[in-house]
Amino acid sequence: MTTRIGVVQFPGTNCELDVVHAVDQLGGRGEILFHTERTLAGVDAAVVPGGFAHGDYLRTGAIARFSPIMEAVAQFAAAGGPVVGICNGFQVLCEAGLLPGALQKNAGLKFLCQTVDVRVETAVSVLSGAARTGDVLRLPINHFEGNYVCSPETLAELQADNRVVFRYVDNPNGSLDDIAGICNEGRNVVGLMPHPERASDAVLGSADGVVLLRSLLAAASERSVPAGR
Amino acid sequence: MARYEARIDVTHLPGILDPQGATVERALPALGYTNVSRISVGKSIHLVIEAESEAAARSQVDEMCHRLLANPVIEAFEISLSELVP
Amino acid sequence: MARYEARIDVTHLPGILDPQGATVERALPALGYTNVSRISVGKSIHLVIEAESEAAARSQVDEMCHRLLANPVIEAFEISLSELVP
Amino acid sequence: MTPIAQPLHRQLGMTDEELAAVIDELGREPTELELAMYSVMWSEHCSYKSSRSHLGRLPTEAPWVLVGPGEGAGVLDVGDGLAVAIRIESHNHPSAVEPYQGAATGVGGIIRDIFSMGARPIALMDPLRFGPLDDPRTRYLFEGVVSGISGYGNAVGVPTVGGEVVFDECYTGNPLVNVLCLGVLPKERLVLARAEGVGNLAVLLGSATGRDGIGGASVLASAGFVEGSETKRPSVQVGDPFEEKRLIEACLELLDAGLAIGVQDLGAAGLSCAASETAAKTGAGMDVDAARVAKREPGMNPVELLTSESQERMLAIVTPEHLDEVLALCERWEIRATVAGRVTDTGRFRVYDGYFDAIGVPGANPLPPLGDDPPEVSSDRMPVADVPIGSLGDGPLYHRPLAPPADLEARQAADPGPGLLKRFPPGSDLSAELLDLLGSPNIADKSWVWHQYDHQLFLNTVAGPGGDASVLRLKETAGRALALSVDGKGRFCALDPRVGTELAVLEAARNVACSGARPLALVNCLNFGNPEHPEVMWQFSEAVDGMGDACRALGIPVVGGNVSFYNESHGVDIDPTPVVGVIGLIDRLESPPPGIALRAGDRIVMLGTTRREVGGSEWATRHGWREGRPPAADLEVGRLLHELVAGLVTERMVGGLHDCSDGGVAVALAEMAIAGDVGFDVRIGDAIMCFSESASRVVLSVAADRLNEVLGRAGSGRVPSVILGDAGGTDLHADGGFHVSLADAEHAWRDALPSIMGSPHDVG
Ligand SMILES: Nc1ncnc2c1ncn2[C@@H]1O[C@H](COP(=O)(O)OP(=O)(O)O)[C@@H](O)[C@H]1O
Ligand SMILES: [Mg+2]
Repeated sequence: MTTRIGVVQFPGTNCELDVVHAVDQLGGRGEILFHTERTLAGVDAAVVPGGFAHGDYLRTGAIARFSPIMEAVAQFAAAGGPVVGICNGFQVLCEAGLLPGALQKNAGLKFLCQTVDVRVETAVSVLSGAARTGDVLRLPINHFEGNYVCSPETLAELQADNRVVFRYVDNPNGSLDDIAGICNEGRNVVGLMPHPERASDAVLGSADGVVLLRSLLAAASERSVPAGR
Repeated sequence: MARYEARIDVTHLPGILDPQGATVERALPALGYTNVSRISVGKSIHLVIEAESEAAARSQVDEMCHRLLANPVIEAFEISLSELVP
Repeated sequence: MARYEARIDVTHLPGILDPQGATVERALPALGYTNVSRISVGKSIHLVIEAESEAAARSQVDEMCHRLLANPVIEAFEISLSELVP
Repeated sequence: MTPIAQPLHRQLGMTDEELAAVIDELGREPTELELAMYSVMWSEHCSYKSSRSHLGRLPTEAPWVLVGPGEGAGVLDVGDGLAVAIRIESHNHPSAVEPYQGAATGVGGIIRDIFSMGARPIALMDPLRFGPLDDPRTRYLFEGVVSGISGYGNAVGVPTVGGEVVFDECYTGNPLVNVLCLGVLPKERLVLARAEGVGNLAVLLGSATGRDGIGGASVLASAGFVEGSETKRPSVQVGDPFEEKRLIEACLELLDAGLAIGVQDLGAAGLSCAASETAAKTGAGMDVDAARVAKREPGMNPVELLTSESQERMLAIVTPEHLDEVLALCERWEIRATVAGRVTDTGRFRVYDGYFDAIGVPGANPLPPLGDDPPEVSSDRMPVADVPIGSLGDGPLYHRPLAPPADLEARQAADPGPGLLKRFPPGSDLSAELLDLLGSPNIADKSWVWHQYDHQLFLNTVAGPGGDASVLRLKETAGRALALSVDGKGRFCALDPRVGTELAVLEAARNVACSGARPLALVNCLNFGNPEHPEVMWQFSEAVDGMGDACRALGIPVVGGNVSFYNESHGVDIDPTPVVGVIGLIDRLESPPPGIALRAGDRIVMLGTTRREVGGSEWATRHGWREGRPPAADLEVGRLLHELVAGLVTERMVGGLHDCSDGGVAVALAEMAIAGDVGFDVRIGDAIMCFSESASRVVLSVAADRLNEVLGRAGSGRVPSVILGDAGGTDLHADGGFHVSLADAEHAWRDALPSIMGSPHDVG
């Protein structure tokens, strides 16, 4: 029984087919969920992929988070379902309040498309369960707004609860505390700026994203939250 | 029903760094401006709203800012209203 | 030397497309706001400038807008100044 | 002081003769709208009136060519039921007025050409030309153009996988922004924009129509260009990549579902061009109702609505039965869709204002914008324009006079070789020369540019920017892949446009061969000066012949092109700058091509012959020499080299390879060393031999145990080869030439652009 990964598509989203392709390659089944849908059609996990939902106008994710599908995603997340936001998807999850903080313009005020080293800071999350803490992965980033910010209180919480899932080895965008990805308290909602699906095949230069996608597929097939720390 | 023009000035919350402002500030001396400081770059949103009263208009715009037009996590906003006389 | 706080409201020149404004406007009805129109999204820049006089401050800010802060080809800007009393 | 008012046709850039031809065509004085339409459709930009008589000399055919020049894009059969569409276009003048939006709308325009053929756009490339970067205005233009391509291309969701940047004083007042787009489609979905079937509807899709670029094509592309001139500013168009992204999805779905007979993009001359062209191709007729066009601003009249160049608009030809489905599909994608035209059998293009609703044409009719008063609707309206449908499309044809520049022979005779040799006699230390070349913006690392571009979307990019050709796998096929390279050789063309163009074709084809591909086709963007100058038309004619000869010799058909004239500022023409894009096919891609990296322990071999050719070279130019002859372009030698190299790569006989171009073999070696993070020890010869830009050379990194096999293959392939030395250590050492550390070389090459562009820039 193949694991079904729902991939949300807003107008302006552009990485949805890449995520579907990468998931399918790993034996799962990617399914597009259009933003006007009100249910997740029974998928085992939801991915909010990269792109420019609603053109990133006003603020990244600002308009997308009001789409009907996002209510379904929020309920799914509240019930412990695995939810991952990649790049623009991370921005949407922050705007939707499923993850704390926000992402603003890169410190260099330039769009950045390059492959960077990302350290796995905890293996306890739906996107890092199959990885080892301390692993350094070569992952592509592709964003203008990847500069994570949050209040000092929020940062303290994230650090105390070990909810910073990924850090840049060499901070490319000014992100607070080198943060590349975080998770919620339940550790079933993860957002990150790097693109695991773009590192899912050696012929593209790196396959380091595979371990993350496998983690998601595993978490999805259990449809349960990893316990403890 | 009256029509009001609203100007919303969206700025960064104190303590939240402002990459655009910082970059402009860095650039100015090279252009010969050494007497300028505390630059911040935010958004300015203009819109026209129909409402019973200025108070009604203001409270709706305020709600729109909280929900959509600004992000309270990183941004502050200031609303100024003026009635449009047809 | 006096110090002035400047607010620069950067908007689109009339007739120049404003995709952000148009997109926000399209999104509002879904959020239950049907009484809002003519939305435009521009930039708002705040800065502090030292100058001999308000006139001097204004003319420098105006020059800065032309050179750096705004794009006169597609943007209009409006400057408001207020003296900072220490 | 204000100039005396010109007659309308001249204000619109039309000559008295052209007006006479219009009157002759119509048998009466044209209406204002008709005059506006003819002026744009007959402009150089739309009608190719100066170039058409030459372009016929290009070879355009091959068994795998499905669509050649003349349509929205060229289309090629790449096997496994898949086809690719490819096209390149210039957006030079708009980018000089407003770099960000000029470049952004250039990207948007070329993408529409591709998906109007039914192809999904999957890649962009951006050959760019600017003046020297020490000028603040140039830095502003460079930064703005790159941001515009990044801002639009990334957001619309089409990766930019490669390009070119050249800095030369001749482009200071007139930068060049060319953009190439590639799309893929199932062979059977290939559609050509055709308005067939009387009663079928022309549905206008996308943005509301504003006053953008009214007459923009004629104003910006066909009139001599004066930097920063106020009068052009109202013509600046703003791009909306989000609208375009939704248009791509909606149009491809329309075609997939068989709901549209064809889709046509609105470009120069806007609705009048799109609507008349689609119908002219079938000899049918077309009625358009201006009142049905969604307006962005109050008070727009039919002239503005029919000639506006507002971006992100398409025209779909649909049958009345399908209309409701079409409107529903567009609503799903939040795309505005209104029936603005109707196919007739009149053979005429007629424009009305407030007619369709009266005669009962179905479809949505958008509300007029605030403060507008819609025209009175009536069935006995007279058309505001009524012209033979073909006449807009077939503009005048000019055979402009040709003459080589008076100083050409003198310039060619002045070979910089002897002078440079005097300065750098054999045995002089060339280390500083090498570092200077590596730091030259023309040669230095371009990652400052392409790190701003999404070059990975769609998971196709096997080799992105940074090497010779870019390589894209075709996931839909059994392991096939495409190789792409864009190249232009303006400096060589200035000295000999025919040879310079041959060298550009050779280099693009050579880059493609370095990835193991065989060339399929070529597209070109011909950037030239003022065609009313006989020297420019001579350069143009020579360039066309050079391209034709090179393409015939290499067996590459030309499947599309674009001509950009009037690239001049203050009366001075740019150097002739034909830019070519060559696309090649790799039948079976098991693993990524070797790339340009040198491998420690390998032997270094050069294929081809180095001659003492420094005329027009980067090295000579840096020393102030712009004279001499370009390197010889032996097309047969090139063909043999490309076949050999492609074979060596597909059979995985080399560890790394790089073509020799700007800066000669010394720079090629340095780039390979930096990429491989290893030094080398070689023997090249004197300064001339190090920096000569002789054509048709490739440097190979070969494992010692493969050396004899490779040399043997070269011999039997009738390609000269020479062993230059060995890869290893941490120094770049050429016997009796240069000796620099890998670190210094890398620093010079990597930091050049970032250190110049580091901080944001002044409009100047
Ligand atoms: N404007 C640009 N956009 C994207 N990539 C670029 C651009 N300019 C240069 N590049 C990339 O940098 C690399 C070097 O460019 P170039 O020196 O022109 O290569 P070559 O000499 O092999 O033609 C190429 O891979 C090219 O794709
Ligand atoms: Mg080149």
